[in-house]
Amino acid sequence: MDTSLFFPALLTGIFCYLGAIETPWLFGMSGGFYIVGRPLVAGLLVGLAFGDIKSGILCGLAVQAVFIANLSTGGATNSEITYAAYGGIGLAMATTKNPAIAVTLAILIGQTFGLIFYNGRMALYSFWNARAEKAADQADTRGITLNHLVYPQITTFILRAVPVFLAIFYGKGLVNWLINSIPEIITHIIQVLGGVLPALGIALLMGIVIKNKTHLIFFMAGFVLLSFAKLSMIAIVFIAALVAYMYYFASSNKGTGNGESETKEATESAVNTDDEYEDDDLF
Amino acid sequence: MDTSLFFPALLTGIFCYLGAIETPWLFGMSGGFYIVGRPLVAGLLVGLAFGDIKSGILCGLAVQAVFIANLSTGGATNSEITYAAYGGIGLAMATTKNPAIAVTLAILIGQTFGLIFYNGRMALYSFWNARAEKAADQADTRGITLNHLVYPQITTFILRAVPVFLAIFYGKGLVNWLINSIPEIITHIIQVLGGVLPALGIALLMGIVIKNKTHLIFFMAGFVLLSFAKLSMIAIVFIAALVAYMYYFASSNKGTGNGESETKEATESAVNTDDEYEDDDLF
Amino acid sequence: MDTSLFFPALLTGIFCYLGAIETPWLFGMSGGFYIVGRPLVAGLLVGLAFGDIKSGILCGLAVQAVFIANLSTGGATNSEITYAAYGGIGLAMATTKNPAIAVTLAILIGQTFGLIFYNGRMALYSFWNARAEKAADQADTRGITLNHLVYPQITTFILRAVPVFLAIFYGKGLVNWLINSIPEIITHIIQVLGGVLPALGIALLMGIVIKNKTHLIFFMAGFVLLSFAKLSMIAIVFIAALVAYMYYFASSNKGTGNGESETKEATESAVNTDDEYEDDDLF
Amino acid sequence: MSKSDSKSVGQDKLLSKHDLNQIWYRWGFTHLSSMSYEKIQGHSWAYSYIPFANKFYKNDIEKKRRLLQRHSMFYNTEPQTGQLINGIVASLEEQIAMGKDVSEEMPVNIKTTLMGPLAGIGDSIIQGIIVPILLSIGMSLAKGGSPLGPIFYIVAYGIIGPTISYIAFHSGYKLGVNAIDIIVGENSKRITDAFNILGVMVVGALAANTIVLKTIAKIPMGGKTESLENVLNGIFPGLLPLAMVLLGWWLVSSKQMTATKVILIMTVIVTIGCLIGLF
Amino acid sequence: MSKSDSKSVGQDKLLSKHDLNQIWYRWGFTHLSSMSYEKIQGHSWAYSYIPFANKFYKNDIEKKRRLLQRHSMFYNTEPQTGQLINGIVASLEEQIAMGKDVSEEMPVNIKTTLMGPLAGIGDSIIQGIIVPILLSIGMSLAKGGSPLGPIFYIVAYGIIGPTISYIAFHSGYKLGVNAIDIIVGENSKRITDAFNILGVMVVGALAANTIVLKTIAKIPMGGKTESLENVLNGIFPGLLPLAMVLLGWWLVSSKQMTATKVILIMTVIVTIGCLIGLF
Amino acid sequence: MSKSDSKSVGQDKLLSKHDLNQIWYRWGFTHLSSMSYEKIQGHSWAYSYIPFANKFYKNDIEKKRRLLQRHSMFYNTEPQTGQLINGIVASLEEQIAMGKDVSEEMPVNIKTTLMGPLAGIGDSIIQGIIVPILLSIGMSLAKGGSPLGPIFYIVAYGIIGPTISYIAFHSGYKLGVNAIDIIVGENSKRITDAFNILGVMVVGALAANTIVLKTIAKIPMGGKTESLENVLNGIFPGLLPLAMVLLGWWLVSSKQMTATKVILIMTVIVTIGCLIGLF
Ligand SMILES: OC[C@H]1O[C@H](O)[C@@H](O)[C@@H](O)[C@@H]1O
Ligand SMILES: OC[C@H]1O[C@H](O)[C@@H](O)[C@@H](O)[C@@H]1O
Ligand SMILES: OC[C@H]1O[C@H](O)[C@@H](O)[C@@H](O)[C@@H]1O
Repeated sequence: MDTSLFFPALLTGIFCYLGAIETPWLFGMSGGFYIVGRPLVAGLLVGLAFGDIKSGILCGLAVQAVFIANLSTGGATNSEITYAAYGGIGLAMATTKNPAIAVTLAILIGQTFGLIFYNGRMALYSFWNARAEKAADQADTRGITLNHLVYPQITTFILRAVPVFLAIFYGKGLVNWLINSIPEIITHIIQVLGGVLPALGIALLMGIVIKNKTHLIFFMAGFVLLSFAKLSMIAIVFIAALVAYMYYFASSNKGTGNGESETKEATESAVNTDDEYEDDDLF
Repeated sequence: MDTSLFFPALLTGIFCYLGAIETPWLFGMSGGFYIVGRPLVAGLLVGLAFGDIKSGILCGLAVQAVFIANLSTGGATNSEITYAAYGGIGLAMATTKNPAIAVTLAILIGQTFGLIFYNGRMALYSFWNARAEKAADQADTRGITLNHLVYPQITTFILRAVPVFLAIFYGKGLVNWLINSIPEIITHIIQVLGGVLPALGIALLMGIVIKNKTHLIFFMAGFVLLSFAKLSMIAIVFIAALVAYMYYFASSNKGTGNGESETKEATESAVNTDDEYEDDDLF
Repeated sequence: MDTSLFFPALLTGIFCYLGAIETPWLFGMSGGFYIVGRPLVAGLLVGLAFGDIKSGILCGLAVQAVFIANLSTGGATNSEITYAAYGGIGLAMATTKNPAIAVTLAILIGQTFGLIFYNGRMALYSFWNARAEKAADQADTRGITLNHLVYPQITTFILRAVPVFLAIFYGKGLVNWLINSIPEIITHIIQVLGGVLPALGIALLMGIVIKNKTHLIFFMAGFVLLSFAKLSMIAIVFIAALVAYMYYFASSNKGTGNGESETKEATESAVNTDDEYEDDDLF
Repeated sequence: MSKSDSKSVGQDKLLSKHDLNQIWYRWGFTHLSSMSYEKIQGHSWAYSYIPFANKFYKNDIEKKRRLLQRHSMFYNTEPQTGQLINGIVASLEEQIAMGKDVSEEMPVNIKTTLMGPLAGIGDSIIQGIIVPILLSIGMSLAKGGSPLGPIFYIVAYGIIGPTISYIAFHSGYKLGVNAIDIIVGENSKRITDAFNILGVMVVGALAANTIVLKTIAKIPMGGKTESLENVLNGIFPGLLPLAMVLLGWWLVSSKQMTATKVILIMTVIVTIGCLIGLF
Repeated sequence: MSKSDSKSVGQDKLLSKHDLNQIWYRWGFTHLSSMSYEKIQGHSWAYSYIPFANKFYKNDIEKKRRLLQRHSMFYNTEPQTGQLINGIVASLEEQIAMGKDVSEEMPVNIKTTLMGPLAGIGDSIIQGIIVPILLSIGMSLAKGGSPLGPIFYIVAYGIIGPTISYIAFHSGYKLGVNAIDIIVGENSKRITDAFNILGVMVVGALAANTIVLKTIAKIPMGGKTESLENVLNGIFPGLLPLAMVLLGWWLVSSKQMTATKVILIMTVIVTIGCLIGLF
Repeated sequence: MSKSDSKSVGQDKLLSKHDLNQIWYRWGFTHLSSMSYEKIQGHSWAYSYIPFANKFYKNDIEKKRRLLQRHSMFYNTEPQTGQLINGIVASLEEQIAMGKDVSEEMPVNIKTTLMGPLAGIGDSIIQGIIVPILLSIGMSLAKGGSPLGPIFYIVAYGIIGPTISYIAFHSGYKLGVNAIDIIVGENSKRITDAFNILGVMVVGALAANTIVLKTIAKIPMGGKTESLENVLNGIFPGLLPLAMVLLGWWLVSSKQMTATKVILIMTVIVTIGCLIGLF
């Protein structure tokens, strides 16, 4: 064991807790999950912890590419990005500082231990939820605070900071062994997989935004503007905004302003006369 | 006469028959006119026949560029692409194997002999048609088969395979003489004309798709996306699909789904009350 | 005084009069303000006057860039482009022939003396207007001609040709002194300002065309197509025409032609029945 | 009366999978095998219905005669997408053969009504979009003489063409007369219009991609001479090809000229241009 | 009562081709020759109608006076596209001179109604689209000092400007009051809106094309320093010009500032930026 | 009865700026601090209302109990954009506490009605557009290991996230129940649809930008071998990534597969592809 690893490993563990989706301290998700939880930021923070910012950022950059389309909706996620980021980058920094190793480890951790711990923690929280509910039933505000905030956060801290710390502090040997003994084809497969993984997040996003199969046309247009026309994401956002505005404009059946009222009038007078019609029926 | 030319010339003649618009054997136009009839494919086939695939393909490529917008609508065509392809490429392969010669010959053949043979054959077929009609009137199914399929195909075979075979087998001298004696300016003019010829096919296509002069705006947009923005045809198809979808979307007067029914309702209730109105009139 | 400057300076003064917004002689604004008044054209003309076309055009090019979005609406203008062009280019040609000097002088003249002379002249013209009005009241057509055309043009000629001539003929020393004594930072600031000045003209144009804040979306799309996609202005005009056509198409509430009449029918029958409704009320 | 209605009465189907496929591929192979300007694809219908006639009307020579006769008239459409009509008519002829309440004029009317619209949309999609795009890909793969180019095209169109034909036929058969609403109804008008827009844009791109016309003239520019082509490319790349195609379109559509006349005019322009050193 | 109606009664025309052209070019030459903020183009109307007045009202001094008077009021529009109004008014004055049932207020009303909309659309098309585009082409041709640049511009605008003017005038005259429906009707609103969209996009491109503002600051980046301009270009090319023009637009439209004030503010920003080493 | 109506009767406001901000930031900090699949954000509501309960219901334990109870139910939305709902509910709870005519079910109904739509639009804007774009900018700035990349991202999202949260909450409070019309009304449907279109296009670009899959196979081409990747790039750059994402989408949306299953399938494909020398 390399005792100089103690503080870096500890800090990385704490960061892994602070970047968790359930951490409140940095204005909830805004500063936690969405900032500290991003591998790009993790690279900087772990780099600072290990005193080698440049290597940290290079690892973060590589890992971020894999998880750029990470998605968390309805509480479910496609990869445990925080464990992946801090576990992967942390272990890589403790060993070879090689970004490719960071990516491999991040994928392994994110898609296995990470998801297991994540779902385990979700299950455990039901226990605190039940107690919080009871507290609410009894108008026990202290109970709510304890069971909504204090106990769950202790749980999370234990489930995140501790294993990540231990993994980095004690895992060096294992990782070195892995690096040396894993056949090259496996590393290659994992690398290729890293390129493909964002496809899942994007597929999930498509599931959210594509309401109608014909809208795949817009997806293809966006794809083509980047892949063929080599436009940047920002440029495409503006072009997409134009298209969206045109869609909005066309979705109304108003003409040029007064048309709207016209149609409304038509509908209304039709309705009026409809009433009239019913009245007529009465006589 | 170069007897080694016999089989290549014969095969080229047969291909020229198989690529004809009226050939049934390769699932009609699908495999005939649209595949074997294309100069690009002709290049490969003639190349195989002459045992020099590469030169064949290079000739095919050059000739294809001239006829890429070849159009056959309502039975009429702007150039006889099959005679042009097999005559031009075949004669070039029999002499200099020079793509520019292939283009020159293809244009000469396609726009003169080709069109004459094509229209001659169309006229001849009226004869078989009359007999097929009589057969139908007499419920003579064998007569239909003979006059719709067998006799016309023999006609076509004679009109295509034979002259192309003869031209290649005996034409070598003539072509060599032409190559040597045609003044350079004529070759230059034909070359320039080859670049301009696709404009006709495209003009005819425009005649089909442009229903409204203002739609020239879409034509110009497509032109500009290729010529200025250097996008590929495929990319432009996707962008055009987006535009077409927006056009489709805007062409309805439905709002966002339920709008459609609303308007329908308005119309219907208006119609109802219209009926009512007439009923009222009665009393 | 350099007497060889006499004719070039005189010609430049006359051009400055001919390019004025109020000059009639070249079919009004069409040939005057919009042609002779443009710095690009001024470069050619002053170059001819000074016998050095190339330097003239290079100066004109540089000055044009600053004033490309010059705008004159409702009689008001953001820079006095004609004084700027002929004053700036003329003085530069009389001294260093340096385009950067031409730009500096053009900005100084255009934004100070130019605007003052412009507004002064506008005020003076009210005097002639009053007399023209009186002439009209008396059906005095000669009076109209004199006060609408003759006197105002004499005024303008004096206010434009004379000062520009004098400035160039006598200004050489002053300009040389300015060039040598102005601190570099000032020149730098004026140069930067030259790059920024078109922003004002464009902002004024935006004020005219943007009727609705959401239309900034179209502005951004145009901006992005040039700055990110590096398309030329001409290409963007065609793309913008497509967008505008789609907007026009969507702005109608007609379906695909017959839809329009449908909606109209709905409205009309609704109106009919509305009348009916009122009739019913009467009984 | 809709096909599904009538089918619910008594016997439901007459044509076996094999009968249907026979009608499909007989047309698929021979649609243009006796094409003249007089009949174009007319007789291919009679030919497609020979097995049908022999099977269902073998005892009723008069009906057989009428069947073959009514399918010997002038007919023309895009033969691949147009299989939709063949499918619809197959469903109607099946009804007629079963003695359902479908008049014998019905198939004829449907053929004459639908062949025009389907020719327009079919030609522009196949000859205006699919074929040129596959060819341009094939041509770029064939650079340097690689057989990959033609092979790509053969495989690609070899799959697309027959697939369109097959799907069109079977959709037509399944929908029967209902297909007509879909083809000539309000929404179909909108869809066709949208496809036209797609077509127009692609054809615009095609023009820029395929027409080649360069000037070799030089113009004086700041002392030295400069190639006019470079100057034009700086302003509007492809201006000459554009001018040519717009001219062609104007001659074809506004002046109603034939293709041959337009070729002549273009040849004259090119010749003069070459002689005066422009091209 | 529409012009065509009234014309069918009795005499049909009064103005010869020459009379009309006189009205057209008198305006075309002198529209702004006595411009003040008070009247702007007002007197050019009276001047245009001098030959008309002398010809048709030579015996009726009162009518002549009224004619010249009603055409001496404040008037302002884009003078080239605005010839449409001159055309309409010419047709009305012709009616009046023929003694048809057209009130003398009519031309005045039409002038005041239409001058605003036509100024808006005319200015944005001419000053916002045509002139800057022709200038940018001319500027690219003028690189290196070639006279081709200015000559191109002179020829191009020299054709476009007077052509617009001529067509606008004669369309206005031909349509007469009917033109009003076309100009202020429902469909014209849609067309104007569409032109505005076109204008907005082109102006956006113009902003990107013409405003130049670069930062010369350097920022530390991974040990070395890197030019901030490069970094910005990697994220958003033209961000500084965009910021400037949006600021300008905001000051002009939301803060209702005058052009001079905006120039002052920009000068202050540029000065400070230069002094602190930003620009 | 609209909020403004009721407010015009008697006392107008109960919540101080400080009360409101407390509700806002208590949610802002702890929205997910006890997240389970069972309740997700449910208890954060109760926690947010503790000071409110203690202040306004300190003497009415029953009301306090009901308040905390009704805010302990399952709840889930995008927590930042979703603050709109927290704002609306705050305005309703204020009404209830003031004894206005607002039923206690109202806040509950509003929460269940709005949480779904706001989750959809919020997730796609934040996770689908804002975060990936800021990250891709940050990543390009971080090239070579520069801290500028992560710092840019931290600052940018650090401003955007809380700002959205703040504006959403206060708009919700200001609009009160009127916000509902705006959120679920006809026009809002149109706006949401338009945002979806924006989202779909950006996600398409995101797919092209982030998924990496290259083939290392070689194919024979005119004698020599040529990299298949180059050939594909000539035809359709990004074809393999596109195929992958379309496969993923099809599995997720049509086959209703879980994310884990999709990962397994992708792993299998990648493994086989690597073993046969394709990737
Ligand atoms: O889908 C709404 C919401 O659900 C959960 O709370 C989390 O997954 C969030 O990230 C998400 O925004
Ligand atoms: O136009 C319809 C149809 O007409 C003829 O049959 C041929 O020219 C075909 O190529 C074309 O598709
Ligand atoms: O705005 C209309 C019109 O007003 C004045 O006459 C001048 O500024 C013209 O340039 C402008 O076109």
